[in-house]
Amino acid sequence: MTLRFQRLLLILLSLLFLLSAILLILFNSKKNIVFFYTPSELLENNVELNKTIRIGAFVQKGSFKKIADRTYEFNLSDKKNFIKVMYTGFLPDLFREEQGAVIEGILISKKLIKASTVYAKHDENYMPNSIKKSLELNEYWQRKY
Amino acid sequence: MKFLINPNKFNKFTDIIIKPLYLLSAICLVVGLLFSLYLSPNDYQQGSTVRIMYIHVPSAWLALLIFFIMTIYSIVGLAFKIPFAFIVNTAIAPIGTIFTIICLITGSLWGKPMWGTWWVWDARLTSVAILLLVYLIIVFINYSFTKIELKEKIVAIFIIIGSINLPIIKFSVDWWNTLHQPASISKFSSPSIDIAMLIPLLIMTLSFALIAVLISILRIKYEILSRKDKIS
Amino acid sequence: MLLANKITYKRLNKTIFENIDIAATPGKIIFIKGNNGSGKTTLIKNLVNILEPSGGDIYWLGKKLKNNLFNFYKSTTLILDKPTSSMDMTIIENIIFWKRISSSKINEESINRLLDVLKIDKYINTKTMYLSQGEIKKLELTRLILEQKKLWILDEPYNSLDSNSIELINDTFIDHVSNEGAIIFSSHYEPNLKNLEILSLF
Amino acid sequence: MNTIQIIFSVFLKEYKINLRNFNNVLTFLFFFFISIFVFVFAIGPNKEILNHTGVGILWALLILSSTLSLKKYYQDDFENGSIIITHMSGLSYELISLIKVFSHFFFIQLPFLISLPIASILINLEIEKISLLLLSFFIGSFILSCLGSISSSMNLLNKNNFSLGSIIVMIFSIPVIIFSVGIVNSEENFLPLLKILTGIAFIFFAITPWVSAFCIKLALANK
Repeated sequence: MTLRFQRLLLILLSLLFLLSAILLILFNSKKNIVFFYTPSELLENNVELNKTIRIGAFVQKGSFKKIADRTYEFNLSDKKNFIKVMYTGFLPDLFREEQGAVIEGILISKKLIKASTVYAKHDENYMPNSIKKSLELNEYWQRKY
Repeated sequence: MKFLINPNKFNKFTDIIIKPLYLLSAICLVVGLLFSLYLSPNDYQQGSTVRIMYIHVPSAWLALLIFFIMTIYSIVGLAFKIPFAFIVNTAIAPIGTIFTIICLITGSLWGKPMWGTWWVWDARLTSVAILLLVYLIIVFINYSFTKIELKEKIVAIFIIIGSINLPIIKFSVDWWNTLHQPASISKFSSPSIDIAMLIPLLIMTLSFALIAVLISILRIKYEILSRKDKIS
Repeated sequence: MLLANKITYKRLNKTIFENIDIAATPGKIIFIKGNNGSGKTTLIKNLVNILEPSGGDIYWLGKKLKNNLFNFYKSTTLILDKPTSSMDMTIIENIIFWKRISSSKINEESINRLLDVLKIDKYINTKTMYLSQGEIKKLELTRLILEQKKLWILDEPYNSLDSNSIELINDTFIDHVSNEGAIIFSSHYEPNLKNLEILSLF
Repeated sequence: MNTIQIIFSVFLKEYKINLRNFNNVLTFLFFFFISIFVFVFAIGPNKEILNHTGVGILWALLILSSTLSLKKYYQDDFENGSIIITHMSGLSYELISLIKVFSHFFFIQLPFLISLPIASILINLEIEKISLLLLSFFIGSFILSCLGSISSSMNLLNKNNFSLGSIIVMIFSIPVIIFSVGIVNSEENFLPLLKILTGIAFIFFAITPWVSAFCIKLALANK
């Protein structure tokens, strides 16, 4: 086969491979890659106990208790149901009530988890202090998410 | 738009706009700095550390923009054999490198108060670090070859491969990050910037862009001259 | 066959050679003369489409060389100055490899005759790395007969060859040209061949 | 149909050459095992850490030892011009680089594949994870061969410093190592990761011939 025919064949082949590559990369279902469960998801699908999993939700307002010098207890809730968390170690300085957090630890029961690591992340909301105060005054201060 | 492709039209066009560009970028920078450092309010959560954002975000955007422009130029240069495209490539590569370095430094400065560490293997930080690596290699290739027409083709190929590789790396780092440790609760929060903070950000981006254009014009002029006297 | 009119080649700003005319018709030997560094190899590279001439163009059988490459390759043998035989393979393996890729129909018997004419048949199963420089060059030149192609292009065929091998090469040139082959070769050494068309490059 | 014959004979030549100097491959393997020992001595023998980081180390060392073999990729054929002869036999440069990629994959990466189970015993990986490791390396090594072809054809142009090639291989192998280690470490659902890794393999498979051919032509012109 002549050089030009080879070139054509190769162009076709590479386009075919590129196409299948894009299909392969994009079309894998997101759902069976769960990185963290929310408390409600935890209840629905049966996750075996004392296995390391990750739970992501919000620290319930007023549930934060400090037991010993570095052990804490708080509830993670996503407004439907909550899970109690026991954690020993340093808390990230952005960790506050009403702040999103992800816990990685061993599930002792459906309602209790012993956390090994706690992640908190700033939620990219930039709002000046002044507006926050005015919102609070007239009770508009509620979580948008 | 011919000045984007052929050198002497580029020289003629830029001679006209170089003067006002000096003025404009200076004013823009001053106004931007004024706005971002004094007039814009503190963030409700981070206080005044948010001001780093006004330098961090524009430099990140510009670093990516310059890489994108270089990819376009190298594709055009290789496909239509336009030598001017390679001149532009060698000229703007260092500018992109500087912006990526600024972006990384301000990023880690901002990370210290916010996350508690200078460097966290977050998805964005890692992919920006890879972008810096690719930039450094491009600048490194620029200075390691002897023959000019050989060097520019290799740089062009490398930019194209880099541009294909960057989205892959961005994607895989995101994926790895969620496997490694959950990077962010992006599911719950959507980024929203208040107007009072958005204006200084835009002004700063504009001023950075003008400075970048100014420097690249000067460097491209220098590159054309250095190519000319080598040839003649 | 191969026609090059007014080809010039410029590298960055130095013009290597300017409006060279080559007409390789069957039965002709073209000898490119010039001391080293005068652009002989660059001219040959232009003829074989490794390099693009910056001026003028090259035709093969009437059509432009660029879009008629396939059957140009099918009917030319190119011998460069460096030996292309692989060091780890023995002589016979190299020859079989060359025979296969040039898809030539030469039979076993004439290969043996060729080898003993060149007096390298006793090393037939030794790896080429153990051969001397001259023997490797002779092995390389076996490709001329092996591939049975019409046009031969050689770059410096005579270096590191002893006198009777040069004699041998000249004979093969003459009888190749007698049955309508064409040869283009460059060398800084002037062979004593009769109807040579000399093209000097200075 | 003689193109297939030509391709087969070029493959045969590659096979003979690689078989004849098989000690190169042995030195690569030797380097691979020595560096495993070095890492184990550095990290210490306790099972827990080794188990956790072992796969990552193994993969990093595999990438390093595959950059070793870049020197011989195109260099010999390019030096003595036999790449021009093979091209004149009717194979386009893209096809030649494809043959090179496959021959590098079969003759240099497969010995690594065979030696992997032994290496994973050294870092006491669980038995069922070894099969995942072999699978991920099978695809990963193909990507490494493609990357090797790109970087060594780029190196043809630049005689003096050779490190450029290995840098290119290292940078482009970041996604490979992320997903392959991900495959081995993921307990049950490694299928999406596998699909992404094969996706990346296809992307590099589509790019390599064109880039290597372009670099080879450039190198030949500026020899």
